[in-house]
Amino acid sequence: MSVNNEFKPKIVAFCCNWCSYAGADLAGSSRLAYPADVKIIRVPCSCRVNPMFILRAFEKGADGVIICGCHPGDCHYSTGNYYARRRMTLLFSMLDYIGVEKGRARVEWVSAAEGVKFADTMNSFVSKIKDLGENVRLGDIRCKN
Amino acid sequence: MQRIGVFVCHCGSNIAATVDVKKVVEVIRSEPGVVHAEDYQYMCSEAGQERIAIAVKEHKLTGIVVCSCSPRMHETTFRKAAERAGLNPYMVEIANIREHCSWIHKDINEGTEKAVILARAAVAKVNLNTPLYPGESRVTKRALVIGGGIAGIQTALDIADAGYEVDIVEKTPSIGGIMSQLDKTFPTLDCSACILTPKMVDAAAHEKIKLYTYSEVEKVSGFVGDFTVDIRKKARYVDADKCTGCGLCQEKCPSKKTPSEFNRGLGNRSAIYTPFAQAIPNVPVIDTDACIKFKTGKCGLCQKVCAAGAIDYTQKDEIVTEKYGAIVVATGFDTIKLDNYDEYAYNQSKDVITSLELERVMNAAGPTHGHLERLSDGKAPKEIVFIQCVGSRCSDDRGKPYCSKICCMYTAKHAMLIRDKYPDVNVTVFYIDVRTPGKNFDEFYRRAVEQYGVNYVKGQVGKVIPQPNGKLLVQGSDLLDNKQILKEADMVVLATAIEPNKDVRKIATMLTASIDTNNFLTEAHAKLRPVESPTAGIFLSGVCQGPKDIPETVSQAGAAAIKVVGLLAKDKLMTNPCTAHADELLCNGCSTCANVCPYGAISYEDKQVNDHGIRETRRIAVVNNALCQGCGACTVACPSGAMDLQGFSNRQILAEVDAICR
Amino acid sequence: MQELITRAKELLENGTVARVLGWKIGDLPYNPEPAFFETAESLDKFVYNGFCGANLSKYMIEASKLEGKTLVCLKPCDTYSFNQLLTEHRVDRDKAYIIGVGCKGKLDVEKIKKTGIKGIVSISGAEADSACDTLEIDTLYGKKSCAYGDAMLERCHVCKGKEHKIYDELIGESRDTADKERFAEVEMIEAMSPEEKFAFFQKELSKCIRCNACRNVCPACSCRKCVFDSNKFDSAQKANVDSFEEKMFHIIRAFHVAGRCTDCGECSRVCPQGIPLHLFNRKFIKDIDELYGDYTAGAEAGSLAPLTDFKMDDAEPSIVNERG
Amino acid sequence: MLKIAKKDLASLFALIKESGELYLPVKVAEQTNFAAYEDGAEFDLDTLKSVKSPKDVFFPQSETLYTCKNEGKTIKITPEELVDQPFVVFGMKACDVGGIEVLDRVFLSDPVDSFYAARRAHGTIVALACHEPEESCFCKVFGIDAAEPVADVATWMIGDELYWKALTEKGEALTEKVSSLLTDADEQVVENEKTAIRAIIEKLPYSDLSLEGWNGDAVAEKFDSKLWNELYKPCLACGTCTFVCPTCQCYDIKDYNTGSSVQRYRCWDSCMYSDFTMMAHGNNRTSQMQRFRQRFMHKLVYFPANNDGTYSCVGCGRCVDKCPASLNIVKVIKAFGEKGE
Repeated sequence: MSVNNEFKPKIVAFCCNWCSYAGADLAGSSRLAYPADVKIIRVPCSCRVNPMFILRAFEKGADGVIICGCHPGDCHYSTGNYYARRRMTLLFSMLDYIGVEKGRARVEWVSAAEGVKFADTMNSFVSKIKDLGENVRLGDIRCKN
Repeated sequence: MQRIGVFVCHCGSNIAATVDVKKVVEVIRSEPGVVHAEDYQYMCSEAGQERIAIAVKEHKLTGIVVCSCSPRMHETTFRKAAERAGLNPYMVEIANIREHCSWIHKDINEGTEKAVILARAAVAKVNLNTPLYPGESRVTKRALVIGGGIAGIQTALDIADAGYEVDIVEKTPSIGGIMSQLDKTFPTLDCSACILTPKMVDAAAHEKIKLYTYSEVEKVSGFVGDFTVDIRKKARYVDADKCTGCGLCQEKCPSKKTPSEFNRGLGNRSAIYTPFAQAIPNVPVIDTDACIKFKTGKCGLCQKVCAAGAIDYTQKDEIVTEKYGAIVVATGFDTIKLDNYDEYAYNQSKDVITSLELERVMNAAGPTHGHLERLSDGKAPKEIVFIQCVGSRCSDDRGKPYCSKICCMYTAKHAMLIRDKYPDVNVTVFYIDVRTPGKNFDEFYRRAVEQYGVNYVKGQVGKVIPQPNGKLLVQGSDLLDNKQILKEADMVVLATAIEPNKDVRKIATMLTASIDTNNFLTEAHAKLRPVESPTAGIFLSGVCQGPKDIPETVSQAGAAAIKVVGLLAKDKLMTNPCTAHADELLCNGCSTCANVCPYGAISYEDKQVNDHGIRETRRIAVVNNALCQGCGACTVACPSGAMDLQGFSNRQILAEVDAICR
Repeated sequence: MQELITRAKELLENGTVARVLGWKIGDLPYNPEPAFFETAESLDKFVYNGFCGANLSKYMIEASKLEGKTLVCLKPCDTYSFNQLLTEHRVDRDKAYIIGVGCKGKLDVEKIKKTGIKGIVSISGAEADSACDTLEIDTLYGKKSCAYGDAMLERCHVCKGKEHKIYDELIGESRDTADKERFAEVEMIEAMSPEEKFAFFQKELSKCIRCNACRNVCPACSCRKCVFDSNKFDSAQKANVDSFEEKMFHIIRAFHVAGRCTDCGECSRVCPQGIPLHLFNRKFIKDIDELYGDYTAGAEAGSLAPLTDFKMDDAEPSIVNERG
Repeated sequence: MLKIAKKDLASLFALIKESGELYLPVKVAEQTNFAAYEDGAEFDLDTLKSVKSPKDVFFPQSETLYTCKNEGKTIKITPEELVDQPFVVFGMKACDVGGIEVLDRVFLSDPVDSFYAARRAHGTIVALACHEPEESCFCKVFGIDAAEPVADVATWMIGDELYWKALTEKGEALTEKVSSLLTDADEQVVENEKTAIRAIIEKLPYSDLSLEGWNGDAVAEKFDSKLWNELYKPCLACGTCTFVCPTCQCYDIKDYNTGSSVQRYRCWDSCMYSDFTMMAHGNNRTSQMQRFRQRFMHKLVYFPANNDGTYSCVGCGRCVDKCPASLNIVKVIKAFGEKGE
């Protein structure tokens, strides 16, 4: 595979403002590289992430969606990530059930101190999505051109 | 349509080295809504901020995107700059092209491409931004403390000393709580009453503190800064203003067969009583269940003997309504019931007692006047067995899953005191672990073992069997020597697990404060906000939040007080404008959002709506902006999309998603 | 049925209720319609038989706004829906007089037709009082018959039980109809490869015409305005332009009713294209039971739905990748 | 009269497909609907009624009208191309053909809908007589003869053979193309079949349905009738009836943002929906009763008033079969008949 044809996945990362977004900032200030395919959207809490947002990202051509929040027990709002965890577990289970490849969407808990974990997580997620290849099962064909 | 200005920061070479800022400016110009774009060395500098101000004027900007470092760094800076230029500060969005881009990507093409996309997402969001305004709410400069134990007393004293009015509501006839029942305190062995009583007196005498004893919180409404609380003052049948506290009524009262709550049922009290000698206020109450006058209409002896004429059988419960700015929960704890632990023979033998009962036995004012004796026959025990973790650290549902935290230390205290006073008494302690993480704690425990020769056995007791000769056969195991132990004891003391006061669930519901599965009140953040409830304006003091000993309780009480003082010191509360709000035409009134709100910020109102010509009354969610912290949990719980979050609205986030996936 | 009519007349006449919500006899042997009866005479057209599959609980949302009580006939499974609506403050208990009606399994004319029976003129054996195991069917093309069980709706084969969870009084006999494993179909799909799963749902959903019958009949979909009809998420959809839209609609719909769906099966009953829509909802029910403990929406009014609750040690979302 | 053995139909379809798209009833996941025929697809001529009417061959459920694209600060608009290749629809029933005639009145009258017109111009309809009509059918009420469909080609499935008769020039041309597969047939067999079909139709429960009183003149009486207040009540406000209906023609126009462009498309709409004909000020019909009334007033009163007495219903009975609440146009007509309104 030549460099030019290399699959450049589109990846949306929803990061909670208090932990993961700060973790991403720390990854940046520590100069810990991860692929530019990852684009971060700041949300107040992982519990703000609506399944509609995730499906919308896939609809519009995202190849992978990752939601990052505070570790369970550490939520800035005390309980938000617990709700997020249930919601995302069910949503991912449904995606699996209708035949979407396992691993296209992921949840990771990254604290503000875990710059290394943030970069590692993004590296591993991007590599997973590259293995899975382009998202063809959950996109809207009209957005492909 | 917005008129958006985009400002791309070089951050010296921090950004410019791996992002072609000129290219970003050029590309972003053709985005919908963008009317101006420029780059500058340091946007956050005074000169940079000035450029924003100039552009706002020149290009009549309605929205601003700054492509720079993390919003966690300078969002406030740029919001203030926008505000100075006449824009609403919430019309600013930051594209984080430093931490999330230039610093992690080496290739300038890659970096530039990503910076453009991040900028585009920010522009897409600003296109949907609306001006937001923080709300204001007033603060009633008065605090309520629920619970008059050491936690509540200390909190109240600290608040009062800071100059604020504070009321204590205590449901029993006297303040003092469990600490007043203790004999000595670890690890210094000073007398509990000696250190507590002065504090009780201070509280009663403090001009800023008002005591509502024999009273309960009946109803709470309102929110942080502005709570309205109904307090039920239960009828004492004794006029507190007239009563001199002489105690004659108690002496003369013919009904003296009621188990004393203060002595844990180990002794009796009269129908008209003060719980203990140092009770504050020193005003008795009549227990109508025990009082002959109330039961039969005859007697009235207390009234006859009261020279002050303070006895009033016609007194009624009274409801007092007060306003508060902050509420502190200090409802404390109790020991668990031992009905699930038949193996320890607690209900079969009077000589099996709880540690708290032992406190009363050891106390000079207690049922045995401080003499260590068997409650069955009054004989002096020679062999005492302590059993640890009775109902604590329990893996099934008979007991509690948590460690009660204080038992190891008070057992060491009991063992030491007994060995000190009665050197001929053997003391054996069965334990799972001995936990002594506190200042001078481990030293204390080692003294018990080394200096006082207390026999610690690592292992659990399977059964306590009362013997025909009055002794108690203790069957235990010694895990270290791996052997079964059979011991004949004269007394067995159970380190019974503690649990939150049973009223806490009712109180938490009134306060919309959350509680965990063990009925402990939940703190706003386990590490960073341990004395605050997630519900704004509600603070936690003492064991209602989790097991703790006296020094810990007192320090937490002080911490809660300073949080209250910090709140009461403000004249007005500015509320975060990034809060949730419900579209009343879409709301189903289903309560799903309220179920996930950690702050109790959502209530329901029956509102008259006009839905495109259909006029009807509907149950609609209303968000209290003073309470909402803007997490957004409700927005996802809401199926119809009625609930949305200002500043992070559904459409704004979707616009960012669309811009990124383009 | 006569007992039911007599009682309804009595309650109407003594003023206990202002109207009766039940079923009106159809103009074909199998199409009774949900109907409100306000007079004793109108009850002559009341019918309750095997074809009265419609779950009337959702009609109580509007009926709760009316003056006076509405007598509503609820089958055992309908009572779960009513409880759920009660939990969500969408119906008013004080406005309902619930007669729990017996159920011997409800019939699906589509299933009868699938056996090749056409031109149906009359059907016997579907009466509420009948204990027949076979339906005798007169058609334009001769006499036919069909086993009762073969004509039953899918949901009745996996019935949650014939106990009414909320009622004021009970009338009529029930018959146990559960003879299939409730989660068998879901398990069958779970066992498929991703490609097979994808193909299965692609094929089923390709039939979807976005008529919204599944949504509009669903007692859990009681939103005043659905997100798919509003611009709140830029999500208004009417068409099936791309296969993604059906997936989006059905996934989100299932998600929105997750933990609230009582598995009443109305969605599958009404789908004009015969899409087994219950497979979405039942998957969530199975997941919730497995991950968060058994929960039956509507079994008890006022219970906390699993998605508005949590435990500290809940499974992580990655469990999805670890399972099968 | 020509014919072809049933077993040779696959060859017939293959041959037709050589010169253009072929739409016919195809069974997917146990449901039969009209779809473009592809090799290996399971065509189904035995099921009397497709779930959806075949109107979407001419009037698709959704179709793009044009695409807008940003080019710098200007917008480029590219209209969607019209159908310009011939195609064949096989297996439409007499009622379905009647439905197309209703749509013609709407889309081919001024202003002509160019998308629809292009499809009509290029489509050849091969209709199939209804071998065994069913109890929900009432086409007879609208003067349609299920035994003898009127289209470009009429066909009858009798035993193991399909009888074929071209009725129009388009039909002749198609017949010419597939003549190699057709053989001469006995007209009498078809006549017997027609007689048999008509005999069944006489016995159908709805065949005596009376349309008396339903005409374009009765607007006010019908509109104001109190019956509507009762009739609509079970209605769930779903769009099933409209989406399976061969004559419903309402559509909505919407935009879809693909990220790189905006596609303006139209898609079927349903007058049963609360946001149907939503306008800036809100909605002109605010209650489900009004929406329900609109649907039937349109089909039975307004449409005939504007179209020489032609009803916008062809009696296919799909709504009878599919309404989740067992409501349908027949119950509406009967209710008015019973009350004499």
